[in-house]
Amino acid sequence: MGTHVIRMPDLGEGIAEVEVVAWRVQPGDAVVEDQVLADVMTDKATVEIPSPVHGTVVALGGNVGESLAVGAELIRLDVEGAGNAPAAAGAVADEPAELPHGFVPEPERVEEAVASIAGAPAAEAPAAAPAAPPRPVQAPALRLAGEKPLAAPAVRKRAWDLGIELHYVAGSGPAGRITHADLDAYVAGQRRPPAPAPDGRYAQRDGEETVPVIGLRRKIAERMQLAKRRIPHFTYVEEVDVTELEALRVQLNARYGDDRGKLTLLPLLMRAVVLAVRRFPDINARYDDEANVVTRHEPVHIGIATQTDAGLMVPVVRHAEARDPWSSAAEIARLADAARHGKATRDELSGSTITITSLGALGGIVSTPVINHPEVAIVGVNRIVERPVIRNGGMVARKLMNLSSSFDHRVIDGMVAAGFIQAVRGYLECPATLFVE
Amino acid sequence: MAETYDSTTLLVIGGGPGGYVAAIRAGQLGIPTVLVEGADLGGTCLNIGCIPSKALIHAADAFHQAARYAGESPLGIRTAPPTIAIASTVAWKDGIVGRLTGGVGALLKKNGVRVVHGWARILDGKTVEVDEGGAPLRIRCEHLLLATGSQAVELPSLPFGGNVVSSTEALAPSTLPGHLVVVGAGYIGLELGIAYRKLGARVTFVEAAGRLLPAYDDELVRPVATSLTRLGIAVHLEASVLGPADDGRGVRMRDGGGTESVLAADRVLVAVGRRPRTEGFGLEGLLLDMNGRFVHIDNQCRTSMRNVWAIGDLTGEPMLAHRAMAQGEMVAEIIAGRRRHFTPAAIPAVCFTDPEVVVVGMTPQDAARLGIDCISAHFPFAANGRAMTLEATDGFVRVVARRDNHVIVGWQAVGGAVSELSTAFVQAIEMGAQLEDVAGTIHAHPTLGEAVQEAALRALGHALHV
Amino acid sequence: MSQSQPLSLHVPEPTGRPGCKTDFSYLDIHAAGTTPRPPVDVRYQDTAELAAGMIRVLDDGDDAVGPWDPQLDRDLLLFGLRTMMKTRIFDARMVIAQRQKKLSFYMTCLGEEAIGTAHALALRDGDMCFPTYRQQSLLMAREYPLLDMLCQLLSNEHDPLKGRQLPVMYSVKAKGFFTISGNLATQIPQAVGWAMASAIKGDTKIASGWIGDGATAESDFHTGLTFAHVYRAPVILNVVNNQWAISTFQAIAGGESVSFAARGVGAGIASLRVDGNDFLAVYAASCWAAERARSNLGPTLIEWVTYRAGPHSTSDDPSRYRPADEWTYFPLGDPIARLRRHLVKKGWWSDADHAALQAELEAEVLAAQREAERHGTLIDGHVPSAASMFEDVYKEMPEHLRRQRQQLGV
Amino acid sequence: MKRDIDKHTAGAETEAETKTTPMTMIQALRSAMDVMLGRDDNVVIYGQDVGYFGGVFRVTDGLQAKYGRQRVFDAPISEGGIVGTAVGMAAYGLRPVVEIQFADYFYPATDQIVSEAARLRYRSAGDFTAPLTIRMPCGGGIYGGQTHSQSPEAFFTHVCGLRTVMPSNPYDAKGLLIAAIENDDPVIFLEPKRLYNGPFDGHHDRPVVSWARHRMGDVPEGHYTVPLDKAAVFREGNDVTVLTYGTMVWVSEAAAAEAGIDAEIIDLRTLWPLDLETVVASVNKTGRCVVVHEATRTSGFGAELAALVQEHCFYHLEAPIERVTGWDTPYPHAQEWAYFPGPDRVGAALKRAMEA
Repeated sequence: MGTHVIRMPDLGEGIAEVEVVAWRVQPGDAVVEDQVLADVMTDKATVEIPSPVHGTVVALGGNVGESLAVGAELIRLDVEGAGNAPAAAGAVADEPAELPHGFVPEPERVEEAVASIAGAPAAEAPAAAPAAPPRPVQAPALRLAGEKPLAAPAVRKRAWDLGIELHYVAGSGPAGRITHADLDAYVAGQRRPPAPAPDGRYAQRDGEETVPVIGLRRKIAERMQLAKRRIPHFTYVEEVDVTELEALRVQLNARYGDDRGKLTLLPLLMRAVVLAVRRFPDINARYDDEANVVTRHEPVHIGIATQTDAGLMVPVVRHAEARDPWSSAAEIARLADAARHGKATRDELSGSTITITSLGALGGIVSTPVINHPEVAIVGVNRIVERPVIRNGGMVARKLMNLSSSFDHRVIDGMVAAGFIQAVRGYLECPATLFVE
Repeated sequence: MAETYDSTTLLVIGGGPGGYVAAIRAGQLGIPTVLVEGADLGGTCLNIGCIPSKALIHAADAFHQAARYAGESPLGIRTAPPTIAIASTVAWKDGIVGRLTGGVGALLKKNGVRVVHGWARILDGKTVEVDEGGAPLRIRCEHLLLATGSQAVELPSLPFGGNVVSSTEALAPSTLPGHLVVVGAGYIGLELGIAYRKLGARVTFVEAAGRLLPAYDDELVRPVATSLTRLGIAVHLEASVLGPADDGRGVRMRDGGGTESVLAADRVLVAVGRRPRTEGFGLEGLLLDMNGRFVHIDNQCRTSMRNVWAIGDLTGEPMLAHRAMAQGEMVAEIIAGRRRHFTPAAIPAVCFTDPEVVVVGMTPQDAARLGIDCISAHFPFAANGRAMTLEATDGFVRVVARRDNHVIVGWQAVGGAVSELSTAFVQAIEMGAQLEDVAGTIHAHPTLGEAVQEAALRALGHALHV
Repeated sequence: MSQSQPLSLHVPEPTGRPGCKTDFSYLDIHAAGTTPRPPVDVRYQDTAELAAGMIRVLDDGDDAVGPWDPQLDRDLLLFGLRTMMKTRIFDARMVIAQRQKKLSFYMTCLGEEAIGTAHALALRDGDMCFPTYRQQSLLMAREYPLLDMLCQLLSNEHDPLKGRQLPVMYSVKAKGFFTISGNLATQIPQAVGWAMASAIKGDTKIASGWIGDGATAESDFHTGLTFAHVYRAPVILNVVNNQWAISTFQAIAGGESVSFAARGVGAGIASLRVDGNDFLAVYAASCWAAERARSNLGPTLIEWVTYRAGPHSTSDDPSRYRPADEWTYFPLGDPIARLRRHLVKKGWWSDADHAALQAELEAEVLAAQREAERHGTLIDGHVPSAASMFEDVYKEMPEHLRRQRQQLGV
Repeated sequence: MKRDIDKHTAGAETEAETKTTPMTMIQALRSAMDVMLGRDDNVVIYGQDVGYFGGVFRVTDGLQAKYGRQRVFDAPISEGGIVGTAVGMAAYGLRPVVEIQFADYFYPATDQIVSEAARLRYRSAGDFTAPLTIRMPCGGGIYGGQTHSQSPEAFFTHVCGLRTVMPSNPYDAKGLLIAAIENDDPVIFLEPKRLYNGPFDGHHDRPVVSWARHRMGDVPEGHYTVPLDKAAVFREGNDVTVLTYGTMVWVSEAAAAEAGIDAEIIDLRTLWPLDLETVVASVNKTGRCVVVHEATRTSGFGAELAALVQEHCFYHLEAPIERVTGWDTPYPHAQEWAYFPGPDRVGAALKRAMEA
């Protein structure tokens, strides 16, 4: 009796990890050559893994939904004859074995595993008898540019009828030959369409609705395009511990909430930004790239990205430097309401020197905000999440929030941007400083 | 006499294989079609080419076999020396041709194609005038398809006429010549020369190139060369014809060394190639982009002029009937609105010499020239049982496949009756088969086809029968 | 005239308008035979009176009188009459064909037939005429086949101009008939240039340029006069003053109180003013001018006074701007009728002869039309192939035109 | 960057006697007319001041004395008349070579050029033809002001039936003029007056180098032709293709040198019908294209060139097609050098083409 280890195949295109989608067998099952053992998936394609040999399943390499590195052990089988693994390390318990210390998947071993699964990175490949010497078949590289795609006349005719250019269809057949199944897959857009469910939940829909891009939507599109085309963005993400800040905020609302209005995090962040730009004046600036002039502004007019029914608008809190958090909060509320009801005036919607954008509860963990041209920086606020953190050797639950901020690399160097964000982080993590400076 | 006028959607000039197939397919697709043919439906192929030559070759073989049985046949058969009435052989051949051309006419009629018999003259890209003998008929069309085929090349120094004939006349001999000189040892010259030899004539070849069948490689030609020697056919290589002999019975020739001599001959067959028929019907008036002497086309058979198409020998090599037919069918489908392209993986070429030669796809030399790393393997018919039972052990089957993924890129074969193997060869290439596919297919025993499987096994390194 | 009267713009107005009978006294007609015939080498100044007067041979009694009488023989006069009638019958037939949509367009020369006919007879073979679109009588006089004219009018497959020109825009180098241009007066400097070329080469051929009264306002007309005078070009410049340029009365072209012929004198060119409807006068004056040119004495300007009896073209209705019956009381009458009466008076012609000739010519024109239509008409699509559209743009067809024809697909 | 003369004459039908002499463009043009007046007695030359005086630029100097007043003579100041009579002469069978003193004065002759000369063969289906040549000194750079500096080639390239030619050096000037006179189609022969005496690279502050001392000044004395419809690769290069003609050939050469860009300069010589094959081959090679002409920008001939390059070389283009032209203003006098597209503006365009 020998052991035959089937490793996670290299599915091409430099994919490092592959997720196990479904096991078709359980330990102890007897399997026959070519029988499909598992479904694995990359973001490109779902691939069935057939058994190259007859044998009985000894161990599965991981559980469903787990990602395994290419070359990692997928399945271990007991087989007649020598098998392809070194002397089995005793009865292998089914707990996930750490890779034996120093075990490096030598290239030819990977080669062998891969060689055993001839053909391109998709389904049933002709299996080779285990005894056969490794056939001189290299891993099926995707066809070279300019090389004619291999396809039978019937497939070619059907492709023409479907208006498909065969060059773009991955062929699963031998030597990359394109089969009817490949065409179906291509037509279905890479995913195998699930079997049509009897009830209506999965009924295929074919309607489409054309929406003209006009008015505010057109304006937003143009500004976004202008910003993306003209400004070489770079985004800097930093994690901020807002536990203290949140605690302070709650206390302030408890004490002054009734007469001065409730505070959200935003006014505090604005204060932090106001303070931080004093040490990094380049940030609170506008860059006219045609006249090649950067204008640093003393006043800090902060644009607040606000979602309205018509789309994204950016009302501006003018002279944030001259406002305490409550005044900022009130102004934000006023502007947001005006914007949402389309009553915000042109002045209220322009003149910002820096912008803050936040998706509130949907903050996500990281974002890459687009700078509000012609400004040079934008601070994005991600959601707050409570997570275990190591503090002085102990594990503590802390409220953590990411700041994803983009900068115009033409005028803001990485160090300056980082310095600015660290300053903001400093203020937020020590909220008292917001009121001292 | 003022012209009568007519109009149609598709007008096809030329009723040969390309033209009539295009017309039939167009008819099937409901496209109003007119086909103009100046001579006989079926064109060169049916009337003075493929079909009649194969018939003559078959008759010559039969006669040759009988003659061998009159001699020392190993089969132990003894007959009296046979005689042949060439006139009735030609009549038999004409019968076949008649049935086929009749068949084409019926197919065209069935599919609603209007056939106009007469010589077409192109007035412009959408108007053709046909002289049916009576008032000229002027037909306007939306799509003009040029399928005028090719004609035999005439040597300026040895014009056709008298006892200097082209393949057309050679296929309808009233008498057999005592000594036939064939100028040109290409596939047409060799097919007919061997046939005439088997019919009893003395045959001598004069070929300008350094060997027979210059288009094919040495390995394939060698068995043919030995066969000629065995049949007692004389061959002058690197020799050229200067003109008719002074007494008008033979030709003046200059051999490789430059010495001139006279070759007496009762009849001289000039078969030095064919050229596209581009004159005599106003084609030059369209000012089309040309490709040398051929009409330039793209991979949908479009010429440079909008809605003017060209197919078959008129458009270039290989000048083969089955290429023209495939192109004709495709053009009809494109005109019907379908998306089609003429991108075959390979087009088989068969030479009905004795032994026969088949070439499909790349030869080893082609692969080397294109820089494709290939494996190539032979399987000799000498090791094939069936070949032995057919007294045809000369020749071999050769396969050429890519070394990296074993995809077969070429098949060649020379040997008795190998022409029929062309089907297996071209299907394998068209389907993108690998050596393993052919090796893994059970071929019937005992057949010549087994050599195909064995050639594939040999390429994989484990042939069984050699 | 007191200084204080306000200024006003004088815009010439014809005396006759629809519903208001024309007073033709402005024509200043002189009695036949009263105008002296100077020698051809007369100085241009001495033609001033001729340019203001009017040379006439046929008097009101239809007799040929005065020094300008060319004393023509019967054959030539009959040929003249025949040609004028043939032109008029052809014109009438073509107007009908146009109404039947066989032609897209036509222009008659009703009432002016004598000028082209007699002038052509006075010229020699090889002399080159540079006509406008109302001198088809030149072609009739030189017996250009009706079939060729008709095929041009029908733009069919036998149209010598391959369907490229508007009907009536003939071009017949062999008959000394320069290709007609739609642009007005361009042919006048061209005629002078042709004459200069003939002079440069020591040839004996002369040129004859034609222009209507209206087109004399074009700068090309005055340029032609200058170049003709400067180089003493062997050319005859004919101004056919038929009173109307579409709806513009000849006064608007500058004919009020001064004759067009007078312009010639002003440019240093011998000039004559002649009764255009008098076959004999036209012939005589044309001979005079041709002889002067061929004697290296330089150009002559002749104003042929006549009347455009028909509309400008098949797209015009003159009753909108002039009295419909104006021709009936035009003082110079109908050129065909006057010659006919003169021939009858001389005993060379009779009413029966006239009727027979009318019938014969109508049959000839009808037969020619039938034969031409067999080669197709504009509407039945048997027009020259669009492929010929790309030829003759340059002598050799350049590559970009070959490619464009491929794109057209014809 | 020496462009040897032989390669240059490739494609030129040369019956030239071997003897060449240094000539300015003026002398070369005169020599062309002298040769043709001698060879073909149908050739006549006339125009304002071209007879006894020999032309305001001395181009026809001495021809009347040699061939008499029947062949070379002055004409009244009437461009319409000059061209109109020339059409008549051509219809007779002569080969008139007329001069319009300054290209700026061609407008009164437009009707005779466009409606008559250009259309004669077509409208008469070959019955009448107009084998005439109209010479017009054109272009600026000589403080000529509004009406002595214009480059009106775009008017003519828009008219089918006309051939439009503009030489950039004495050798081409003579060869092209002889070809134009011998050609049976009407030819508009534009002569960049700033190049009459020597090449001009746009640096107006530098002294003029006479053609006599320039490699392109050697001109064969006898009869030879440079083919119409054939562009010349004035300077081979790989980085960017410059499509230009006339004076701008020399400005482009200087601009490329100063910008240090290996530009391939195509001297079109015949503007229409255009030698598209040479243009496409070059742009496909370099993948970048700059079009340069003195004439005003909008609807200039450069627009046609850019359209053709876009149609035929789109998938080879790596940068937008640049056009360097005169501004859309009448040709100024004192601001000559602000208007004239000099080496700086051409150099800037070359750089933009390289950087996109």
